[in-house]
Amino acid sequence: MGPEKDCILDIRDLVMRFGGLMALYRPDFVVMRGSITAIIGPNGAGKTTLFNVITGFLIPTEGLVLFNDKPITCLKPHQISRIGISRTFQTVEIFRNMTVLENVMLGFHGRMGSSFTASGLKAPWAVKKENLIKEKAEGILKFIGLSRKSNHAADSLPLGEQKILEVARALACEPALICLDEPAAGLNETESHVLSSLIRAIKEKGITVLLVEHDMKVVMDISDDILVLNHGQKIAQGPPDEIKSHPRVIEAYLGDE
Amino acid sequence: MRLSKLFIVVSICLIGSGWAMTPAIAAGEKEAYKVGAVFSVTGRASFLGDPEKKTVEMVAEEINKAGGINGHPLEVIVYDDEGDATKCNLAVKKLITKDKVCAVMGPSVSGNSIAVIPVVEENEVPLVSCAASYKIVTNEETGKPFKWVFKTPQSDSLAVDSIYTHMKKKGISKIAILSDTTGYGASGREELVRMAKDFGLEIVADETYGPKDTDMMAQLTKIKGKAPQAVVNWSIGPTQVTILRNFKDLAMTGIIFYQSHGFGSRENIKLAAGAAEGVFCPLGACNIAELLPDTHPQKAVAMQYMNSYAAKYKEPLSSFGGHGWDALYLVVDALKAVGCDKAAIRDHIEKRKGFVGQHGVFNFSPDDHNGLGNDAFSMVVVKDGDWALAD
Amino acid sequence: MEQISLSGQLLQYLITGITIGSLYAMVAIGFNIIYDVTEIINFAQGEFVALGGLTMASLNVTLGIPLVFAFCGTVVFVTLIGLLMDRLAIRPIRQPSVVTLIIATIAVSFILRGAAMYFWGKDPYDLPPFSGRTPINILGGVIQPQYLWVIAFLVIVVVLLSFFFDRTIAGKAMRACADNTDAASLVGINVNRMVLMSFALSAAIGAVAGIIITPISLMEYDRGAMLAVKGFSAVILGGLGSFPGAILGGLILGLIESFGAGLISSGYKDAFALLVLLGVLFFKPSGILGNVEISKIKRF
Amino acid sequence: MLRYRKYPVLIVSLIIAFFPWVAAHVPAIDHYPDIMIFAGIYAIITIGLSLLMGYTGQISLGHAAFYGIGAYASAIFTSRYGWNPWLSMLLGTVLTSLIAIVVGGPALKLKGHYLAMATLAFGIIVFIIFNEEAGFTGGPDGMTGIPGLSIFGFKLNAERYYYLVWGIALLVFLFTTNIIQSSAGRALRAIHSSEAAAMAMGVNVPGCKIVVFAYSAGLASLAGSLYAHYMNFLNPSTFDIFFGIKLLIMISLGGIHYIWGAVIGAVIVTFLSYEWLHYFEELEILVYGLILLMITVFLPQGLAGIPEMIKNRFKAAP
Repeated sequence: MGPEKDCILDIRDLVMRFGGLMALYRPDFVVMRGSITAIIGPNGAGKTTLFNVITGFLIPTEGLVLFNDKPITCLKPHQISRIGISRTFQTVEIFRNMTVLENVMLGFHGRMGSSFTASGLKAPWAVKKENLIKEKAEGILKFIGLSRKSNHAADSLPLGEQKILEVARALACEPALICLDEPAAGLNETESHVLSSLIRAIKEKGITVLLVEHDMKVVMDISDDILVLNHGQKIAQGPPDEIKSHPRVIEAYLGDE
Repeated sequence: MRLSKLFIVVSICLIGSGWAMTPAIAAGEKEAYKVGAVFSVTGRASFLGDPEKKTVEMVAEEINKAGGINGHPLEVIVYDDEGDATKCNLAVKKLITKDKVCAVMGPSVSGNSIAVIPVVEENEVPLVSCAASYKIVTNEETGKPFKWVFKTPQSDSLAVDSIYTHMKKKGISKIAILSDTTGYGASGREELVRMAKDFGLEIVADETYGPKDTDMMAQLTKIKGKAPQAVVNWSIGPTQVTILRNFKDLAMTGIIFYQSHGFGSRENIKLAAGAAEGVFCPLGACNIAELLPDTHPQKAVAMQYMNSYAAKYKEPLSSFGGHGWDALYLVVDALKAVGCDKAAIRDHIEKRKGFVGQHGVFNFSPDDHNGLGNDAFSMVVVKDGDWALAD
Repeated sequence: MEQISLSGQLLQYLITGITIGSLYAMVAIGFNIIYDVTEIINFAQGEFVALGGLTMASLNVTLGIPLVFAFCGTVVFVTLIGLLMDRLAIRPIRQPSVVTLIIATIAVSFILRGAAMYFWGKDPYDLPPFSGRTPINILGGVIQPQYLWVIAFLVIVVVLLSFFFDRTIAGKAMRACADNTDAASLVGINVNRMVLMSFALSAAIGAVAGIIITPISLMEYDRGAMLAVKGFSAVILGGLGSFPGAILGGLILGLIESFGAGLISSGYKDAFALLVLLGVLFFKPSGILGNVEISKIKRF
Repeated sequence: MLRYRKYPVLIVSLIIAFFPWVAAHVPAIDHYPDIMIFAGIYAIITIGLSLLMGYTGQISLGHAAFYGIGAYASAIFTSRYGWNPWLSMLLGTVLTSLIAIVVGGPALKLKGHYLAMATLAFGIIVFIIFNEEAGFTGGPDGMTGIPGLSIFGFKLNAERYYYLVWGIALLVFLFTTNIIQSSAGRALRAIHSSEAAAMAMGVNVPGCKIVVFAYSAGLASLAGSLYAHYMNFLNPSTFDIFFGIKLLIMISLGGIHYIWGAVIGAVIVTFLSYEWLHYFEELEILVYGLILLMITVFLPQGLAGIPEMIKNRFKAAP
């Protein structure tokens, strides 16, 4: 076993079955604190399923997910979010009925949202919290560079900015681990470049990043560690240079084409 | 900016609605006597309100054609409560405070009549209800009638009384009852259950069905299994016809079928397509005017009403229109005697004896604000597709 | 009078339940046809049934047109109403959501009910049964010939519909629309025309249901609301969008009502049916034969 | 959308406060305050319903049942057990909210048409119980003898009742608006937009839905109690499914995404059905249908959405 304190997420003996379909079969791995870890693999390899298990959207058939050495497999998604894992979605899931700023403000809900009664009565502490949330949300928008659009309707943004807004919202949960599901999908070259530097900046803030991505350029560029899945099983894990030349990875990708 | 806009909008609305509702006043006549009415012209209970409205409008026309009441034209204002208690409450209030009527007729349904008792008692306006429940004219706390409330329909207990008396005569002791889940069915059912003991009748089955149900085979089959000697059905609308057909299909021969007075329309006999033969039901005079002997006190008024209704509306009258007739003529009778003085109208009606109406001869008293006796119903039987007096 | 045995009673409940259930099933099929193509629950479906019965009464009884011609005339007339409904009320809606569409179809049902009251009045109408009123006795139970007609027409409708959906181009196109509207329009299917056709079809089925039930229960202008609620229950019970589900749901509903009224309490018979429905919704939300995966890709 | 607009609230409150005085001087509308009492009662329900349906995106066709449970709770506690009306009102509201939590738990897992059907079924079952349990509810004929309300020994007549109802409506309005403008309200709108994303952001989605459902049910119950003590009479047909649909009509006419709309819709539909549509007599239902259809086709955002629509029209114009 490596130094325990450096491991933020530990996946053990995980099995996920949908009826007769085996979506995940024991892809054991660990994510190091402060790293950028990428999960790659052909379509249907089980990447998003793995994300859904980690973030509590799916309950695994067998196995454990340990976050900071504590099992989280039985927690609900909102509880997992509150203990420090936040995520984005493969298909953009911004709140279209809100402004950009409100989207980010919602991210703070889990940690500092006030109750119905307190909100309804406009209790002084609720008002104070609300102002604090707004200040922090504006800070995050500045960090990701969307400040000038903070009062725009969220669904008026171009796709690239919507994806960045989703990242901003996930940051608002003040996570220790952020899971990004194909953040670069649908982005053009300039936009993915912006995204890459944004992910690096997030790492520099001390937040661990776990991402699923198809864009190999982005993956190879930013990752510290790469996990390769195929048919729900782990076929390789290692730093980018090693993965690039791994025979099973090449086989899996070519075989899939 | 926003403020001024709002005020403009609001004032336009107010002025607009004021304009639309300024009543046209006919000049050069004696002031009209205004009588209000709240009937369930549409909705669940339109079988009551619709003939009532048609009747009072026809009667008012006739009275005005004949020169009005002591020279005063009669103005009847009818509102539709659609069977809804809230609407009924508002309509009665409107009649009292806005239209300033001398008296109010209706409401058509018992529930709504009970609902507006507090309103007329507080405003001291006479109300002549067209609904049947005894609760309308009996304050359950004191056992006495409410001061300002009268009603023209026979209480359900009178109809039950006449059915049960008829059963005793036929030597029946084991019966089954059926009713629909509307207010009409439920209050009939309550009386049927309550009075059965007094007549020594055993109720072996007590079944209900919805007013829009398509079929009552299940209920009748259950009754068939209990083998009663007679069945009483208390409902209104198409179900009372459907149930007769189901009854016939199940070949429940040997069981005598009684319907409530709600069956009192020849249309029902026709719709039953033969299944109504031999069905008994208690009816008021206006349904069977031509069957009555010439000596019958109500023969004249009943014939006159029946003929003019058929002439004007080209449809057979239902017994419920008669309640409207009775209510309006009672009020007109009082107006003729005392004019538009609410308290005097109330006192006049309370003292009125021997008033010949469609549904009986009314004898009111301070203890009886309905004024009808056991003779208000005659038992009839369906014979060769028409009514016949039963023995 | 001869006593009726318990088995005779049970048989009678079964017969009654199946007959009424067949009616509910027919209304439910109407719901499903429109839902599959448009994802709209058409609360005016019950009005089609009432219109069918009333129109038939006018054509057959009042005008004396022979049964078969009056039948066809009625179906054509109600189908036209269905077409108009789509053109005038549903298609113009620009921002459909569940609530807007529920409101819109309720609005149409109000309009149809008001119009029916205007033309037919409030009295019930009768139709002579297709083949007399002599009841048939079987094992202590009684069957009106018209009951058999109700069941027969359910079978006919089902057979015709499966032929239509499996063998004709229009039917296949409609099924494609039901599976995936976007994909259907990509392969050149005129989705608007399919929506129109779905309204026509379910109006026609509603009219048939109205015609065959009127000789049993009479028909009046405001019968539709209750039938719509029962049909909607049957649809959800069986599984929204599933045709076998609609039939099964309708029959189950009819049987619960009939056995509930006969064996437990007639006042609570509707409540029993709805309690079973709630139970199914809570424990198997997609309905008895509904498909969870399909319900996920539907918008509503 | 999120600015706290003090002035409009103040102005409308003043209009409502002075309306009885104005109406008393205009003969044509001097009975309008009577109707406004009911409009106020309905507004209390529709405000909660707007939060549930417009903001959280959960359909309910069963709120007539909660309205009825509140009304009957008040009526039964006071007239059969002789409890204090205010206490009965409070107990009724708590009881109704508890029932809503029990029903909402499983029901709110459903979506769209399924949720609509579940709430509709619940509404019909409760209606049947009102009808059948005549021992408690008086059956279809209804129950009488429900006492009116009084404050410090002053009996509330119609005029005072007007101020009571609208005062409560104003408080409810402010409370609900505050919720919407805070993080809790944001969470509700998030649920409407994407449940998955809301969960991922730490929103307890099932919990929030149940709380809102219970809150709106409690408001309906409160309105029911106010109705019962004002009418001194109840019968089941007041609480049938048609009323549930009417509530739906109120909020969509007013504009489902605006709390303002809920109030406007309640007032307009109340006047339509109790006053203005009388002129059409038999054809009332047809006119109702036409109005509704016009709204869904031409004003999908409802009346409260008109300003927004005009703004967008101007923006769209070159």
